[in-house]
Amino acid sequence: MPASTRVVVDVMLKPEILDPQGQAIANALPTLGFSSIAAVRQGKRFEVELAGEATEEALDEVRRAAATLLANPVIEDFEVRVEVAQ
Amino acid sequence: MPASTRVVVDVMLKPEILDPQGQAIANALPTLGFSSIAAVRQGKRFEVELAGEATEEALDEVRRAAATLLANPVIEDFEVRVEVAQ
Amino acid sequence: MTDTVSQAQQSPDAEQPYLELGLKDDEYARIREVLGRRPTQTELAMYSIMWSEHCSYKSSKVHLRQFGEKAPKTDALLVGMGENAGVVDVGGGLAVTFKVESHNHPSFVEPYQGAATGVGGIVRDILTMGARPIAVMDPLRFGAPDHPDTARVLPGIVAGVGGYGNCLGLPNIGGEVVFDPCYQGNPLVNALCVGVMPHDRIQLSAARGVGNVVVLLGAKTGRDGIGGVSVLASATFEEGAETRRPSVQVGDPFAEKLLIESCLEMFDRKLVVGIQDLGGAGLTCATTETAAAGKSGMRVWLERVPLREPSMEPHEILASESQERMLAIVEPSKLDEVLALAAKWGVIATAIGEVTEGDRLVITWHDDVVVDVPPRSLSDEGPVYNRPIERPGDFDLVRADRAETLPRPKTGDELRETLLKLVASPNLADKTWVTEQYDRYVQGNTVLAQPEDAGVIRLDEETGRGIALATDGNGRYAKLDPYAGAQLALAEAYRNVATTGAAPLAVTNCLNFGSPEDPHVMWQFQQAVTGLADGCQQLGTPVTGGNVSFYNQTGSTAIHPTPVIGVLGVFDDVARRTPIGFQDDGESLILLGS
Amino acid sequence: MSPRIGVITFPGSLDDRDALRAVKLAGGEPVSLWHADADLRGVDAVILPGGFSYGDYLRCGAIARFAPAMNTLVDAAKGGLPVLGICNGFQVLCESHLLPGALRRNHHLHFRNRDQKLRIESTSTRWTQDYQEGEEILIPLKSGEGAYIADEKTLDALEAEGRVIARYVGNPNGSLRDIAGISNEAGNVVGLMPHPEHAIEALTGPSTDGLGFFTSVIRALVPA
Ligand SMILES: Nc1ncnc2c1ncn2[C@@H]1O[C@H](COP(=O)(O)OP(=O)(O)O)[C@@H](O)[C@H]1O
Repeated sequence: MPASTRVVVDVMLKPEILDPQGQAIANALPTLGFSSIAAVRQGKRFEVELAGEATEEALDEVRRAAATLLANPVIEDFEVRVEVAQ
Repeated sequence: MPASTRVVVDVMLKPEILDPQGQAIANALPTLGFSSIAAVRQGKRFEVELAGEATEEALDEVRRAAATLLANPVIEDFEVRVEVAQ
Repeated sequence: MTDTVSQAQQSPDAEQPYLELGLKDDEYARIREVLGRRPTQTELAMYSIMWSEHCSYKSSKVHLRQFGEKAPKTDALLVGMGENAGVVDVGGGLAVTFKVESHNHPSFVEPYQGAATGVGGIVRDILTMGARPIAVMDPLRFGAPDHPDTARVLPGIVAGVGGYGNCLGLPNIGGEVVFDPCYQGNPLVNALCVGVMPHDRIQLSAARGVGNVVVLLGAKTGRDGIGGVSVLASATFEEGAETRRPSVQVGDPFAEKLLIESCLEMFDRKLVVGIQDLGGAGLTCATTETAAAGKSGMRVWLERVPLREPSMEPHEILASESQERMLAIVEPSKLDEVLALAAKWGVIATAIGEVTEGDRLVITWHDDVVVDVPPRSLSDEGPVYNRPIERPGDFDLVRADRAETLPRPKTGDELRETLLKLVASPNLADKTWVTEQYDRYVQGNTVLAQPEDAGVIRLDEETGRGIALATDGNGRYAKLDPYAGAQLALAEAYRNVATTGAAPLAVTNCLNFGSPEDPHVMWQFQQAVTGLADGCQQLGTPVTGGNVSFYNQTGSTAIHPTPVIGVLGVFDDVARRTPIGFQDDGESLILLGS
Repeated sequence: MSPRIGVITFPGSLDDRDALRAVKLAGGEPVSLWHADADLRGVDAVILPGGFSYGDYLRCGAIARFAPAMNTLVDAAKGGLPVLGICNGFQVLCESHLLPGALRRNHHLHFRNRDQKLRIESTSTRWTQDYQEGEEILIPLKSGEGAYIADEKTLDALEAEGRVIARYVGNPNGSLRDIAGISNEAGNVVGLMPHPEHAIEALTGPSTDGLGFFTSVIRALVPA
């Protein structure tokens, strides 16, 4: 049923931008005994619930919201995905 | 090639927990002209790069890191996924 | 299905989980007597909350009376103990209200949110009186600095205090950071807020005026922090218990900021008859207390309460501790203006009830009556205990180890070593790591803040009228002698205020103790309260409000008795303030006292 | 007549009253503006104050930039209206693309409030002309997301065009090239992370060094 469709927007810092949060985590890992992790980057995940069905127009609107509001294109990249509820 | 395997940890507030961030966004959307979005929840996305291959042990370690460091189990749920680079 | 009053009448013998809700046999019997029937599930939840130690002060009440009985004569007191916070006249047509409260247990469970919502709660207490909150302080106690629990809770608590206060725009003008192993499993997070208002803006909580509308302002209601009450869910509903579990309260300082601005505008325009914040006991406390204070009845349509989770049951709605909410009593002719004003600030406002004739609080859920109680029975006529008191058996032993018997440094080298040890000790070390995380400048009236011993805030830009505030407490002194320990804390805060140049005027306190069911703890409590009341009487400064936090212990081991005392002083002109640092070369040092 | 200087209050603005006070002390006429009102009431300059607009939960300034008042302001700023964004206001200016770059979480991840020394690098903007080039001033810094970032090209351009208006002396937050404030090309729009409006009275601030920003714009608006 399309009504339960959830749209996910992932926002990550552009690779060339320093990520102090990810770095702080990566630095803490070895002292906590986690040795198989080489690097961590921290971004945001938005779960967007549509008012109606996941039509192309609705998704377009999410993309516009992502580009203007949820992400700052100066420093961040984003990705919009439709996730069908299990 | 397994070396480029990326593990993603999605962290979201538990559904019953107040999400002031998502709410602030959702409240702003209608005045910005985005009407097809009913609700938004904001969480975190971590992109974890493994030092070696994505063995079961390595993933277990990521899960443990997620439970202790990346997520706050008192208020957050997390999900660990392996993402194969395109 | 929802338990209604008529069901309660039809099934008088239905079993009820009152013990699990923390009510004793005789307390339950009294509820049945008051109602003339068994309580409904929702009523039971309400009594269990309102008759809890936290809300009813049932163990402390008999002792706290001393603050009133021994209160020194003063013309400054405009609103005394009993309202949400006392109000004092500071001259120039201005009134000040201040109070300190604890949020210890929530901060151990979830340090950031626990501390943040602690700040949020005390700020609403101050707002409720009609005041604009103008500053906060945060007396904190942690376990040993090198203990893993301290590493877990300290950064979160400091970030939470800062996160909430900074986002609200309240300067942090002081506090304490004390380490002692006795707080390892039970850190103390006390938060103080102070606010100012013109005399004619003082608000009271009474719901008066039959036909007046009861308006709920602020956040939607969710399953936040309905701790003990979740027993009801699990006792009544086998399935789905998972989704009904209570959750940690998450603070939304932005919502609170909007609530503050909208309420202040309502006060200025004289739109509300009465107002009450929603604190620990949520709607239960707000509806019963406002009705009881107004000596009136109240009718509430509970299904009108905006919910975050639509599946919530009546008892959950009434017990919810969702933050950032207020209850206002409004004349019908002013309702539209109130709703419009709330909308301007983006605050949800909903008429959920009205003030009625008589003295019953009647709450319906859709078409069913789920609550029909005399409000006073919940708010004012709860149980009162005179708990057993016993001086701890090891008291003399503890005191045998006197300061005079400790080895003293004798040589220059030993003196040097002692000094270095002192300077490096966490309790005396620099607190910049903490205080840098707090905004001390916002509002532009901070005259003194860290590293001073008291914070000073200007109230009036024209005249320079202002106030000074200090909080102090020393659990080790209080353990050695709770009576003198409380007085020492009072004296220190009093001196810290006086040395800035302000005239001390009023006292608030947060009494952090172990379990009141332990006679030794109860003795410490009684001693500390007596010491504080006697001290205030001698100094001529009344206690205007405060908070008791019991059950601060790990297993059966209580924390040191920790009365934290806040003193408020007044300046005619803050330009006269004296900072602690030397101001110029060649100044003389004079020791006062012996 | 003294110039009328507006301060826009957004939901969650905190230092708006302080900015109004600073305008008054500097000799201007303070005018309160409301975010939902597209009318700027004919003011001669605008200050975007500090605070946490909309809680700043998403990104600082991200939601505020869509306010009706901002729509008007963006056009007016492009037309030369002097605009100063302080702290959150700086973030709003970046989000509105009136200034390049962005402000990121402090590198140490903590909110930091300290009396911060700055060096004034450019006195050719509407908001800095009352300072001396190279002058060091002490004003409060208080922010959690105060680290200025931009790509190398942008940073080089800012430096080449003299648009870095102030630098930190002792970098408190990981700002690239110690940048504390920048201006647009025309010099009418300035963003500054620390708070000059909290250094205008000896009684309440670490100095009165902040007054210069406000007297500068007033002098720019009232030619001698
Ligand atoms: N938790 C805190 N919050 C705000 N200010 C604090 C806190 N802890 C300490 N301070 C401030 O830091 C300064 C130094 O504290 P402290 O070393 O405890 O001083 P003292 O020993 O003189 O009481 C004081 O101004 C105090 O108010």
